[in-house]
Parts: sequence; structure tokens; C-alpha cells
Amino acid sequence: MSNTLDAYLVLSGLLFSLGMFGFLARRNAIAMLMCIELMLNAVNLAIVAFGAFLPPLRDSAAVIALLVMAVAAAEATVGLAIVIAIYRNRRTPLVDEYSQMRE
Amino acid sequence: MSSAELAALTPLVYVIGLAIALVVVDMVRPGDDRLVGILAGVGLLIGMGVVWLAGANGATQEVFGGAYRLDPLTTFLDTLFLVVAFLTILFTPDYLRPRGYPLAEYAATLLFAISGAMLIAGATDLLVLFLGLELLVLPGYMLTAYAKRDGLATEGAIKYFLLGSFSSAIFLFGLAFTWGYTGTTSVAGVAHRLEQVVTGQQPIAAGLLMGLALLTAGVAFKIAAVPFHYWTPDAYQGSPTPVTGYLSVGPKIAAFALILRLFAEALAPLKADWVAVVAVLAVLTMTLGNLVALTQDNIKRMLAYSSIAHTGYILVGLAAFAGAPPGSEAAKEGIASVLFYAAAYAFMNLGAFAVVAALQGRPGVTSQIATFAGLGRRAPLAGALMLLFLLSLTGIPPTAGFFAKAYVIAAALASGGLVPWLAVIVVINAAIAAFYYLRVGVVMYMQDVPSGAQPVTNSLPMRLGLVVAAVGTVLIGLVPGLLLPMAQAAAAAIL
Amino acid sequence: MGDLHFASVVPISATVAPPGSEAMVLLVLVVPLLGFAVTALVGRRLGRLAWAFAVPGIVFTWAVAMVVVFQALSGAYGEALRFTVYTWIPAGALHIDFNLAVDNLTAVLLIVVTTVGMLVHVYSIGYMAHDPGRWRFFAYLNLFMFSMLLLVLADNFLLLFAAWELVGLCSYLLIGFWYRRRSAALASKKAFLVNRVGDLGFALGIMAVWTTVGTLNFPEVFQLLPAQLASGAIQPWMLTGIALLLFCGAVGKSAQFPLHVWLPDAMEGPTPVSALIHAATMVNAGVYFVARANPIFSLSSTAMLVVASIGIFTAILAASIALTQNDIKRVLAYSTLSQLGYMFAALGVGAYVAAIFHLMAHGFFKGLLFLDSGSVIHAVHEEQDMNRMGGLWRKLPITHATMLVGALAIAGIPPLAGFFSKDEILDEAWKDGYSWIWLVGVVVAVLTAFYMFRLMGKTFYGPSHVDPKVEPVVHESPPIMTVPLILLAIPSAFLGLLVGLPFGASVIHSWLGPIFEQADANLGHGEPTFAFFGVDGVLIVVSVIAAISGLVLAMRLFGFHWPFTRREIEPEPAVVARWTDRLRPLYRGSFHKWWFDELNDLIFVRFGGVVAAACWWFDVRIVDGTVNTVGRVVSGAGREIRLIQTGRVQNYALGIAIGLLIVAGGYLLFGGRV
Amino acid sequence: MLTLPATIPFLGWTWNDLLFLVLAGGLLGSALFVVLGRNIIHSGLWLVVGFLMLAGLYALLGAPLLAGAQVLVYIGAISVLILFAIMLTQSKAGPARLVFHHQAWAAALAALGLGLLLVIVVGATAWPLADGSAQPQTSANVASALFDDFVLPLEIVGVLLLAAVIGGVFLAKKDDARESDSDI
Amino acid sequence: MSGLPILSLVIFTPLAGALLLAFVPRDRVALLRWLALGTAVLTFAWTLLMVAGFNDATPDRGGFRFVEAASWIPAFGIQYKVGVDGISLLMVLLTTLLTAVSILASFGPIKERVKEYMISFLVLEVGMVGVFLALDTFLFYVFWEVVLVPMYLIIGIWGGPNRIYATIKFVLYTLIGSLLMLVAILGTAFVFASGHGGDWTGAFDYEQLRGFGFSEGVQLAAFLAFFLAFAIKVPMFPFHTWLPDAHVEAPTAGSVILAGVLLKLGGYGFIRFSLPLFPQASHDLAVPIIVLSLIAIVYGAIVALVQPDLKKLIAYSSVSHMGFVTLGIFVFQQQALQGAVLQMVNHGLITGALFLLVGVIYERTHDRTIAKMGGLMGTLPVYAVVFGFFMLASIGLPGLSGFVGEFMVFLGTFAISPVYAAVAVLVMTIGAAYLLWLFQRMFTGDLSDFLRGLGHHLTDMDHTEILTLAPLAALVVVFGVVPGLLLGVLQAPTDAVLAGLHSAGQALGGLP
Repeated sequence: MSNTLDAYLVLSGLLFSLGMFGFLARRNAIAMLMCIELMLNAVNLAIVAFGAFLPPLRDSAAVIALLVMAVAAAEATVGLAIVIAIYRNRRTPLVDEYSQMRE
Repeated sequence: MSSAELAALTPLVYVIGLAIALVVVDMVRPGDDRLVGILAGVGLLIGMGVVWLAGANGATQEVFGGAYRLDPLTTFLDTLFLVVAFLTILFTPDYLRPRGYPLAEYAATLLFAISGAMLIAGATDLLVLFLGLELLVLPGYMLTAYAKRDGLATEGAIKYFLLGSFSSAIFLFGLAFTWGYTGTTSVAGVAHRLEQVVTGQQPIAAGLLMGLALLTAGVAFKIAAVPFHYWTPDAYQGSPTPVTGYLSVGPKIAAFALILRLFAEALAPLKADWVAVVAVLAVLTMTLGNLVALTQDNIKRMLAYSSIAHTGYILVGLAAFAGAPPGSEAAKEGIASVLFYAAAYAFMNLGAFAVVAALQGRPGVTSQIATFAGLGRRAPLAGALMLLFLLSLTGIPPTAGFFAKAYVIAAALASGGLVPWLAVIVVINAAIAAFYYLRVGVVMYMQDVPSGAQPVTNSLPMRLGLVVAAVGTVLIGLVPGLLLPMAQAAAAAIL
Repeated sequence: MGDLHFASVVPISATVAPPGSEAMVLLVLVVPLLGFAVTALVGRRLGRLAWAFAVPGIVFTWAVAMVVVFQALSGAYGEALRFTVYTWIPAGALHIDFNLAVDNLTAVLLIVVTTVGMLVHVYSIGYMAHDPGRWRFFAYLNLFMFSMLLLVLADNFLLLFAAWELVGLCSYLLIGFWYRRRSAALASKKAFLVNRVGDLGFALGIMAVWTTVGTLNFPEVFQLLPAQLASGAIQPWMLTGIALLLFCGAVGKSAQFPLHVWLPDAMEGPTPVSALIHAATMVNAGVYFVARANPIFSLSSTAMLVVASIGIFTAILAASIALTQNDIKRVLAYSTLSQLGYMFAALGVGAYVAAIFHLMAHGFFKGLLFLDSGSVIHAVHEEQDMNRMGGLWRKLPITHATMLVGALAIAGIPPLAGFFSKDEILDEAWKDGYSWIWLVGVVVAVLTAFYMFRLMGKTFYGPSHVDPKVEPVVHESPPIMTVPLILLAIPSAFLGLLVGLPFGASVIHSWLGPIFEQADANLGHGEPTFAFFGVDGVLIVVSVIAAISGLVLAMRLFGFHWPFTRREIEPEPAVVARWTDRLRPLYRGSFHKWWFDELNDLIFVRFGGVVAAACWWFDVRIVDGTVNTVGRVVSGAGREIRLIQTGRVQNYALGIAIGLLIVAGGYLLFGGRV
Repeated sequence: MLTLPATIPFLGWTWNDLLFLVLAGGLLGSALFVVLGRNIIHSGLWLVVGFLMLAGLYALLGAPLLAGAQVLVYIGAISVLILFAIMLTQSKAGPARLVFHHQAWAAALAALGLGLLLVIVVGATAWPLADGSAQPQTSANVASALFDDFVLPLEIVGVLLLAAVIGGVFLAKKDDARESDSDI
Repeated sequence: MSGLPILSLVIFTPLAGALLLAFVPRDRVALLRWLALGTAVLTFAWTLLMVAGFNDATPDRGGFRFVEAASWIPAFGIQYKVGVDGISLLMVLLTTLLTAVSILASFGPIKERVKEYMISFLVLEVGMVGVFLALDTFLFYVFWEVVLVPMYLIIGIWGGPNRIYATIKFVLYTLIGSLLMLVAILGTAFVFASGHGGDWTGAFDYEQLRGFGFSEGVQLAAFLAFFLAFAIKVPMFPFHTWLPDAHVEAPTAGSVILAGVLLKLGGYGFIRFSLPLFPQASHDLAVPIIVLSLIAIVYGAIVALVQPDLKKLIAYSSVSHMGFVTLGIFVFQQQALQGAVLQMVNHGLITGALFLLVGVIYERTHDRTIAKMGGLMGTLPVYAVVFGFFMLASIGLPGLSGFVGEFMVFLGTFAISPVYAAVAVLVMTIGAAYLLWLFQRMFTGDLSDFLRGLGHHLTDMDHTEILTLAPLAALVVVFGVVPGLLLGVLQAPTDAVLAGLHSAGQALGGLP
């Protein structure tokens, strides 16, 4: 089981879905950000799994996963900066209260 | 790194270097917006020269083992991105200065974003594409939030950021699937592998299709296609107006560049599968964009919906490519029409937002359409230019928007399958769109100047930028032959 | 630019006409036109002398016309003088010239038109002397002369139609001359519109002619249509159709039933206008046209029957109305209708010469009668109600005398003009087997004599009912008016003797006979025969008795004054009242003109108004409503759809997720190619 | 040394299988806590746990280098960043009364749908390049790939991080200028 | 004058004038007005020069003269190609004349934003003239749309109280039609190009397209798209409801141009494009179009009867009169086709004049309600006479220009079907009815209380007003008496149109 690609991919898919659920359901901006991290990690898991089970991809997988981690870090930086900026304005981290612009 | 590689990368490196230089200048002479502005403007003009020198011979040059390619498409798009950046820089100071925001970080961030766009333009590797995309959008989020004390700007930014990251994750998952299936990150490699799948008459694996779906959703978000468009109105409305102008043009065209590299090049063998989705998205996008724009009272929001509609028109060009037989003349026209539309759209849409920005030269001026009342008398030149841009957006000849639309329609007609019917939907939409564009004209020219309206004064860069946008809009419409061969050459490069 | 064919004055007739003939004919047209132009442009500045260009011009025209008439009747032009002035409509196959023709028929019409026209112009100098709009009047009148002359000179259908419309226009302008009067404005409009109804048919008829034979020139059409009928190229029903369509125009212009309603109202115009246009000339255009088109009509017995029936029906209908009218001009107007009906009856039975003869005679005496009535009206200060006249013969001797001549002439008392022409109509109707027409015609003759002398009686005889304020100042008109009366009375009295004798081979027959040869051949009429002591004589006696009986009855009831004696017959209002009472339903019908105006009002004004209002409603609510609804639906859709933009990120994300699921589902369901 | 049986008794699983199950369960469990946790700080901590589990899975997949990187980047950098941000943005009122949005049920349906779809798709796909078993990587290979084939992406990531830092600093910097009005 | 690019001069002189005006300060009102008028008159003079040289110029294979061609967008074979034949000659003449007249007529009424107004008018002229002269379908479309914007501004800025509704309706309505036409233009070009192995050279060239011979399906689709554009412009029933609104709200000169020229764009389009390019489809759809035309003719007249507003009445009369144009075109008869062109010219002159006359009274009363008028004949005799003159011309009085065209249309229609002709001639009566009734209500009787209340403001026409109307009146008479002036140049082009139609196949059934 641990030696099949499908198992890892299913795990990755479930993690991705779970992250998505959180993203759709949570109200707190930082919680949503964490959910995005979960989703990115799910992708990374898939990438690593591909690398492990598909021989031609073995070397590149690790590199790609590393780069994705870096991107995730950059995204988190920007996201948290924005969260802090809006928190200064609105004094709440709850995203669904940021609905001054609509329709 | 060979000298050839260096030469091919020069434009990209130059722009990144320029961005860093701006940061450095700001450290040396903090708060000197004037210097920063001149440096950025002149630097970008030189950048265009660099792009042209690099791509002068029109040949295709692959570097980094096929990860980056300098071809006519790259040159075309790079030039366009630099023009967008240049105009955005020109339009910005009038907005930022009265509100007390520095220009240096803004300009640097913008240039980082542009370097991302340029990377996409030349990327022929899935990973590079993804990184380019991130390099494009991350600064975009920050630009949206640039007026950080402004509640709406930050609201727009966080919406943009959250949804953008969400879609990036989706997109990345799609890339992973594609990569896992084809075993390569190279665009050419993917295309080659898929070609084998298609010609081998093998059933297309579910995993590949899922990857396709994830990729579609990811890019549809970036170009703001319905139903992935939700972020657009809020982000556009909230952003500082010059940023809105940039957002409506830069990331959108870059995302289309991504589509060209990814869908039209790597996934081209599967185009029979995705053409229907593109067509449906095109119809939904233009129709919803136009219908909702009809009811808007805020011009930035209205133009946001309008830009959604324009995404739909450009998608028609893409559908024209996808619907035509591979390698055919019609397929090339499809791509060329996308590029042409993008260029025309850049000038007219930036111009329209620039006029809005020009009116907001003082803090507290809203972007409600009512602000435009009597503009034709209050500021005849601004009014006339706005009218010009609006007419171009409507698609009235002899403006850029007209020929762009005509080109897209022609491409659709030349395509196969049901794609020609999109042409009819385009024109019906254009007629609907005319209503809200004309409504602004009505407000500007047919309503009285509100009492207490302040005179509109603009700086030299703003005026220069408006003139450039206007000249571009008229020139592309009047003499499309200037741009057309370039667009066609660029299109030919990826077929 | 275009290729213009000013083929100036190219004669195409076989006989070489005297040099300058064409120029003279053109002169007849050009002078009134110039008179119109000059008067219209400078007339206002001429003040009282507004007639200074118009009237001398028409006198000159008359003189030239008389030369033309003389040459035509003397055979100097041969069969006819035809020439083209220029090409009016050069449109490929449709080639229509501005071409004119003078033949004997035209000549006879020219006599009536120019003579009556000239006299009316002269008379108008006096009649309109005090009207501030006299310059307009003379301008219009000259334009009318031009149009009417063009009408009789035109040598193709379209040119005739053009003139036809132009005379209609002049009629419109002159009826509505006193524009401040609402009744005048309404009457002028009515005249134009009713005429236009007839013209619809006329126009269609012309189109049918062109479509059938490809030309509109009279000689060619009259040659080609019978030929095509003979060769079977067209069916008889087509010819009948063409004839009836053309006849529609005549019905309108000559005010025949059912388009007769405009003529009585047309009396709102100044009296000289009534005399010239609505009695002597324009209304005869229909008669002229049917006579002109005799080669067509005579080929269709149906068309002939229709013409005859409508004519005789109009004759009796109008006569019956004339019996009870009190407006002096209306009586004359209905009389005109009635007499025109006679002419159509004649045309219908094939008595073309008789019809034209009557046209000519009627032109003179009816013109005279109208001018007389104008003189009377003038004298009693614009009063037209005969109940407020009476006993005027003493104060208006010349008017009375000339009007008496006219009345006797129209009543058909020998040897005045009306006797000859009317008798010939009745005679031919009987001889051609239309005994019912004859019978009705005789009844009409009785009625004619009766209402004319009712008019005479109420106007001139018996006690005066004139407004006491006006009574003392009533006086005879100035010579400028009375001289034309006398001049018109002469032909009214003697025309018959001049051209109507000898019976059966009269002068007018010799003039017009050749014109109608083709028709006579078509109808199988042989050489005219006349037996004074046979059927013709009997018929003459019967019609004379009829006329005299009507006349005598009217004299008894409404009074009379024998000329040159002191004998007077006093009117009997009591008897009149008694009979009126007894015949109440008939009287009411006659008095209300058999309710035709009310019927028209109901159909066209009220019902038409409802239809028009309904159409407008349809336009605003349905057609435009649809357009606006589309707009509303579109913007409404926008307003609904914008609600999905809730402003909440999670909603957006959910939308994206659902979109992703749909896209994925779509790919997976439809993408798996085998 | 105690040697473990080749397979787990009774179940017939390999030890790796057990390890996988434990790590996978732990990953999903901690993710569930992240998603469902009422207290955002607890969510953040559970996220760290989740990252750890993932690092274990990477090791299990024969990519110890990545496992290390996961620990360093995610736990060392990102999680800390997030926890700081949580601290900065927690209002004194404590956790919000409503953790979940009204549409949570719809979100659950959508997520369930996507999860099912992914599972089905994965199950239905035969990856053409698969040879069936996991192979360990060597860091030398990774390094050569990183600095040879992937030198461009690497440099781009550097630029990306630079851009993020420059912008992030500007945004997060508290400046003294007055709060400006919104120019809607 | 050989070598002189006369057509380009006609097209671009107004543009040059507009650019010149852009640099004149806006407070120099008199200068602006006279410059605009001068430009328009100069353009008209160029037109006269063109007319003068018309017969001597050698026509090209397609019968066009003074042809100028230059490559514009080479990638698609799109050209700047202009040329003139008899039909466009007349249309251009009408356009340049009416523009000059309109500008002159605007001197008094337009007091605000004169600069923008005059520029709009001159740009409008560029578009209109361009439409008539373009021999490249793409160029044609460009000019077609150029017309839209200035008219949008003219109605929207200088119009009446409900001008915004009217102008937006006008633009949207027109745009829907024309955009579909754009699709058809591009589609036909594409079909042409594929027929030539993907070579786009000549794909928009009118003369080459004319000889191409599209398949029946393409013809039908393209015809319908063109039809919608032209039918809206004409406007044909049931696409006409923009017209009354636009007319009522437009300033006087705007109405003149709208009725005088803009409606002609549709009729011209039918003759120039629909028939020659899509003969088969024209045949197939002729009967429905004829029926629509007949409905327009009668219905427009009936609705005109009950209009309370002077301008609306004339607007509906335009619907009716333009019905003759489409009727004349689609019966495919020489006479009718020439008649249709004549009718376009005449309608332009006459209705243009009528709108000017409405403007005259509106300037004095600021009202157009017919019910408030009455008895003007006594107070404004000159006005009454001029109005009456053009009213009669509109009714179709022989001797004035309206008659010949109308009659020729009737004649051609009769040849197809007497029934159609019978329906069409109904308007001889109804048309007379609404105009005469109008005249009666406005001019006869005593001066109405409303008008009496205006006192000395109610003056007769001044010299400028007479001057604007004089050329129109003169032409109405000249063209009525000597229609050969117009017909002479129409023979060749109408022949060409009909020859194309007949060679395309079966003729329409009907009477022999």
C-alpha cells in the first residue's frame, strides 16, 4: 500500500479537498491562508509521489517541490502583510466582514 | 551560461535590474519620487529598445535547455508589457502624490510584476510558467494593497490575494497532474507526448483530463473568465486607480500569454477537448460581464465588468484557434487576433482608467460615474479622450477596439465547428456594451457640470501618458497594418 | 450630367402644320404660367392692381387659343398637331415625353376653357376688388389656367395625369382661399382627398396601360390596346379593368357618385372659382378624359355600362338634392353634378359627340349661372341663402336677364344651347337601346327645369326677404362684372343654333365625328340618322314637354316675372309648405343630401380615426414596446446577475470551486475520446 | 537487536504500510483539526503537526532531503510567520463566535465532490511512466538538477522572494500618515 | 481634373475642416460658424466639380468613375478604395448640399457649444460621404460607423428634453444591425478568401465580391445580416421606432440630416450591396421584404395621421416614404429601382426642408404641438407658402420632384403585382390626408390663442431661413420638371444591378 502511487495520490487529493473545504468554510483570513498552505502541501505530496514512483521524474520532483515550498513562503509573506494591513483598517480578521464592495 | 543565453535573457534581466536599481535609488535618496519616476520611465523606454535589439532578428532562440525561448511572440509580448508598465508609471504619480504614498516601492513592485509577465511570455517550461505567474501576481496583490491606509484597497487586495492563492494552488495541482502524466515539464515535450496520445488514438486518461480541468480553472481565474471572475470587480474597484488600469491589462495579457504557451502550445494536441470549454467560457464571460456592467454606478467597477467582457472577446480568438484545424491559417489568425486584441485593449483600457485617475488628482474624489458629469465642458480634452477610449472599447471605427473586435470576429468566422457562431454572440454583446459606454458619454457630454466641481489639473506625465494611449488607440485602429504583421509573426512562432 | 433631350418642338404629325403652330400652342401654356409666376412673386406689391399681369395675360392667351382653335377646326393641322417639347422622364423603357397635341376635341375644349376662363378673370377684377388676398387669387387662377390647358393639350397619360393633379391643386387652393373660414379649409381638404381617391384608380389604370403596352402616348396606346385585344395578347377583362381604373379618376374629378361629395362643399371658394373650376372647366375633365379614351372604353361593354349607370344615377341623385337646397350656389353645384351625370350617361351609351356638346354648352351656361349667382351674392352682401333673397329682378336687371337665359338654357328650352345638347343625349340614349337611361334622363330634365326656376323664383321674384339693413343699398354690379355676364349669355343662348344644327349632321358632329370614329366602329354605330318626323321628333317633343312642365310647376309655386311685360306670378309658399309636408321623408332625404356626408364622416373620419389611433397604439405599445421590453429584460438580467457578487470571499471561492467541478465534470464526461 | 517481522502480524502489511497509514492518518487528522478547530491558535499548532507528518511521508517516499526542507521551510519559517500573524490579529474578544461561514455545508459538499472526483480519477488513471515502486533519491542528483536543469527557476524564485520581501515590508510597515478616505 | 483625387477631397475636406475647428478658441463663435459653413460649401463645390467631370471620366469595369485605390490593411487585402457611379453621385450631392444647408440653418438655433456642434457635423459629413463612395466593404463599414458617433452627440447634446433616451436608442438600434453586418462583411470576405485558396487579396473589394458568386447558404446568412443593418437604418417596419424618438429629440439640423441622408444609407446599402452581392437571397426574400415595405408605406401614413407632434408626424411620414424606396428596390424592376433612387433624393430634399420648416416655427414658439397651432397663414404668409410648397411636394404633386420617383416605383411594382401596387397607391390618399390635415390645423382658421400669446415673437421667416430653403425648393422644382437630370446617370448603374440579379436566376412571378 505504501508502495503504490495511487495511495499517495489519493492522500494528496484528500488533503487538497480538505484544504479547500477549510478555505471555503473558514471566516478568518489567517485560517484561510493556512488552508491554502494545506492545499499547496497536498500538491507537493503529489509531486514527490510522482517523483518516487515514476523513474524519469525522480530528480526533478525534488527540485520542483523545493521551489514550490519557496513560492509558498513568498505567498505567505505577502498574504500576511496584506492581512496585517487590512487588520489595521478594519480591526477584524474575519474576511466575510470585508464586504464593502459588492454587486 | 553562454553568451547566446545571456542575450536572450537580457530584456528580463534588464527589467529585474531596473527594479532593483529603483530600490537602491530609494535607499540612497529616500522620497525622491521625481528621480524614481524619471528613472523608471526612461528605463522602461530603454527597456523597449533592449527588447527590440534582442528580438531584432526575429529568429527563435532557445536557452536553458528549452526552458526559455526568445521568439517573435516573446518580443511582441515583452514590448507590450513594457508599454503597459511605462504608461502605468506615467499615470501613477498624480494619484499617489496627493495621497502621500511613495513611488519607489510602487515602481519596483510593478517592475517585478512586469518581469514575471515577461518571463511568462518566454517560458517554455511548465515550472517556469508557474514561477512567472507567481512573480506576476504576488506583486499584483501588493500593488492592489498599495494604498494601505485605504480600507477598500486592502479589502480588494485581500480578496484578490486569497482567491488568487486558491487558484494558484488549483493551477499547480493541474500542472502536477500534467507533469506526472507526460513526465516532462518542457512545453515542447508535453506537446510531443500528447501528440502521441492523440495520434495513437488512445483514450485520454482521466488524470490528464483532471489536470486539464484544474489548469483551465486556474488560468480562467487569472484572466477573470466567468465563473472564475469574482475577484475582479472588487479588486479593481478597491485598487488605486492607476493600479486598476494596470491590473485590467498587465496580468490579464500575461495570463493570456500563459494560455498561449500552455494551452496553445503545450496542450494544443488536446484542443479538440478544450475548445468547447473555452467557447462556453467565452460566451458566459462576455455576456455576464456586459449585463452586469449595465447596472453599475461606479466607473471603476463598471470598467471592471467591462474588462471581464473583453476577456470573453479575447477568448473567442482563442476558441478560433482551437476550433481551426491544427497548423492551419485560421489557427494562426486565431492566435494573432488574441495578440492584436490584447495590444489594442492595453491602450484603450489603460487610457480609460487613466482618465478616471486624472480626475482623482485630489483625495476624496470618488469614481462614481456621476463624477464625470459635464466633463466635456469642464475638461474638454479629458472628456474627448475618455470618449475616444470608450468608443474604442465599444468597437466603433476607426479605433483600435474596432479593428481588434473585427479581427477576432474574422478569426472566429474562419474557424471551424460552432466557433463561427461566437461571432454573432460577440456582436450582440458589443451592442449591449455600447449602452453602458455611451452612458458615460451621456454623463460627460449631456449633463451639466455639478456645482462646486473643481478644475482638473494634471501633471506632464499624466498628459503625456494620455496622449500616448490616445495615439495608440487611434493609430492601431487607423493603420492596423502596423501591428498586424507583428501579431501574425508572433502567432506563427508557436504553431 | 444626364442626357437631356430638349428636342425642341419637333412636329411628328403627317400633315405639315402652318409654321409657328407649335410656338402658338406653347404660348397658350406659357403665358398663364408666366402670369402665375409674376403674380406670385410681385403680386403683393401691386396692391389693387394685382390683376395687372394675370388678366391681360389670359386675354392674350384666349386670343392665341382662338387662332389655334381656328386652325385646328379648319383642318390646318390635319388630324392633329402633335409635338414633343422635351423628354420628361427618360428612364430606359419608361420614356415619357412632354408632348402636346391639338386635335378637334382639344380645340372644342380650348374654346370653353379659354373663353370662360378669360371672362371669369375679367369678372374677378370686380368681384375680388376688395379682397386683400387678391394677388393670391389671380396667381392661383393663372396657375389653374395653365394646368387646365395642359390637361387638354397633353398627349400622354402621365402628362394628363400631372395636369389632372395640378388642376386639383388649384381647386384645393381656391376652395380654401378664405383660409380663415374653417368651412373653407375643410372643404378644400375634402375636395383634394376625395379627388385623390379617384386618382388612385386613375394612377393604377395608367400603370396598367404602361405595363400592357409599354407606352403612354395617346395615339400609340389607342392603337396598341385594341390591337392586343384583337390578337389575344390581353384578355377582355384586362381591358375592362384598365377602363374602369381610368374611369375612377374621372369619377373623382367630375364628382360622380360615389365621389360626388366634394363638389357641393367646394362652393366655399369665391364664386368666380365656382364658375370656372367647379362648373365650366375642371369638373369636365373627367368627361373629356373618357371621351379622349374612347378607343379603350368602347371596347368594353361592361365599362360602358358602368359609365352610363354611374352617370345617370348621379344625374338623378344630384337633381333630387338640388330640389330642396337653399344655398344658391349649392343648388347650382348639384345642378352641375346632375349635368355631368348626363354627360357620363352620354359617354356610356356611346354618344360621345353629344357628351362633348353638352360639356361645351354646360360650360357656358353654368359658368354664366355661377357668375350671376356671384353677382347676386355680391349685391346682397355675401348672403347665399335664397330664403333671404327675393324680388331682386328689379334691382339687378342685367344679372336677372342673363341668369334667366342661363336657366332657360339649362332647363332645355329651345332654342337655347341646353336644349340641343341635352336633347341629343336623350335621343341617342333611346336610339342606342338605353331606354331606361332615356326615361331617367327625362325625369331629370323635369327636375332640372323645376329646381332652376325654383332658384330663379326664390332669388328674383316675389317679395323681398333681403336683410332690411342691406336692402336699400342693393345695386347692380359694375360693368367689369356685368359685361362678362352678357358675353357669356350669348353663347349660352346661341351655341346650339350655331353648332347644333342641322339635326343629325350638325357642325359639331363634323368637328368631332372623326375623333370618335374608332369608338363608333367598335360600338357598331353606323352613320347618324335623323328623322325629324319620326322617332327623333317624338323624342324632342317629349323632352321639351318635360322641361316645360317642370318649369311651369316651378313658376307656379315660386313665382315668375315675364320679361318685357308687367305680368307677375306670385309665389305660393303655402302650397310649397303643404307639399313639403306631405312628402316629408323624401324631402328630408333630399334636404340632407341623402346623408352621404354623414356616411363619409362615419366611415372615413370616425372609423378611420379609430383605425389610425389603434395603429398608433400598436406602434407605441407593441412595436416599440417590444424594443423597450428587450432593453428592460437585458438590464433587468444585469441587475439580477450582479447579486451573485456578494462581496464575500468565501462565496466567490465556492463559486470558483463549483466552476472547477463543472469544468472537470465536463472534461471527464465528454473528453474521454476512444 | 530486535528484528521486526517482515510484515505486521495478522494483517500482512509491511511496516512501511503501517508507517504510511499512521502518517497519512496523522496528516489528515491534523489537517481536519486545522480546518475545524475553533481556536485559531490551535489550528496553527495543528498545522505544524500536519507539516511534520508530511515530512515523514517524504522520508518514507525516499526523499529525505525534502523532508528536511519541509521541516525547515514550513515549520521553521511559514508556521512561525503564521503564528505571529495570528498573535497580531487576535482581538481581545478571543475566538470568533462563528468559526464557519454560513455556506459551510455547501463548502463541505463541494470539497467532498472534489475529493471523490480526485479519488476516482486517480483510481482510473494508469500513469504511463510508472514502474511500480518507490526509488530513493540522492541529494547529489537533486543538487545537479537544481543547478543545472533548473537554474532558471531557481533564480526566479530568488527574484520572487526579493519582490515579496520588498512589497511585504512596505505593506506591513506601520506609517504615521493619517488614515486616508476611501476613494471608491 | 484627371489626377485630382476628387473623391478623397470630398471625403476628407470636412475632416480637415473639423481638425481646423478644433484649434479655434471656443468663444470665437462667429468664426467657428463661418469656418464650418465654408468647409461644407467647399465640400459641396468639390462635389459639383465631380458632377461636372462625371460624364467625361472613364468608368472602370464595374462602372465606377474616379476610382482611387490604395492598400490599407494588406494582410487582409483591405483597401482604401473609393469610386462613384450614378447612384452614389446623387447621394453625395444630396449629402453635401444638405450638410451645408444644415450648418447654415444651425447658425441661429445653436448657441451653446458651437465648436463641438460644428465639428460633429463635419465629422458626420465625412462618414456619410464615405459610406456612399466606399468600394471596399470594410471601408464601407468603417464610414458607416463613423456616422454614428457625431449623430449620437448631436441628438444627445443639442436635443430636446428626452434626448438621452432617444440618442441611446438610436445608437443601440443602429449598432445591433450594423454589428451583424460587420460579421457578414468579414464572413463574405472569408468565404471569398477560401475560394481563392486562402488569399485575402480582394476579399473586401466590392467589385471582386460582386463577381464572386456566393453559395446560397452564405448568401442567405449574409443577406439577412446586411438586411438588418439596412432595414434599421431605412427604417423598415417593424424596426422603425427609433426614428420618431430620434427625430423629435434631435435639433433641427440633426433631423434634417437624419431624414435627409442617414435614412438613405440604408436604401443605398440595399442597392449597392444586398442586391449585387446576394442576388439569390434577394430573390428568395423579396416577397417578405415587399410585404414589409407595403406595411411600412400604409402603416406609417396611418400612424402619421394621428400624431400630435409636428416632428413625429413627419417622422412617420418618412417611414411611409422610405417604404417606397425599399419597395422599389425589391421588385427588381428598372423603373422601380430608378424610382427608388429618385425617391431617396427627393425625400432627402423634401423631408429635409420640412424639418427645417418645423425648426422655423419651433424657434419662435418652442413648441411643436400641432393642436396649439392655427391660423399661421395670416401671420406668417411666407412661411405658409413655403410650408405648403414642400407639403405638396411631399404629397407627390406632379411637377415637383416627389412625383416622378413615386410613380416609377408604382409602375415597377405594378408590373410585378397589381395588388402590391394597389396597396402602395393607397398612400396617395392617406399621405395627402395627414399632410393636408396638418396644414389645415396649422395654417387655417384664426390665429390660435397660444400663438397670439407670443405676440411680436411670431415673425415671418428671416433671410437666413429663406436662404436655407431656397436651394431645396429650386431643386424640388427642377427635379420635378426635368427628372432626366437625375435619371440620366442612373441608367448604367441600375442596369448593372438588375443584370446581376437576372443572371442570378429566376425572375419573380407576376403579371407579364
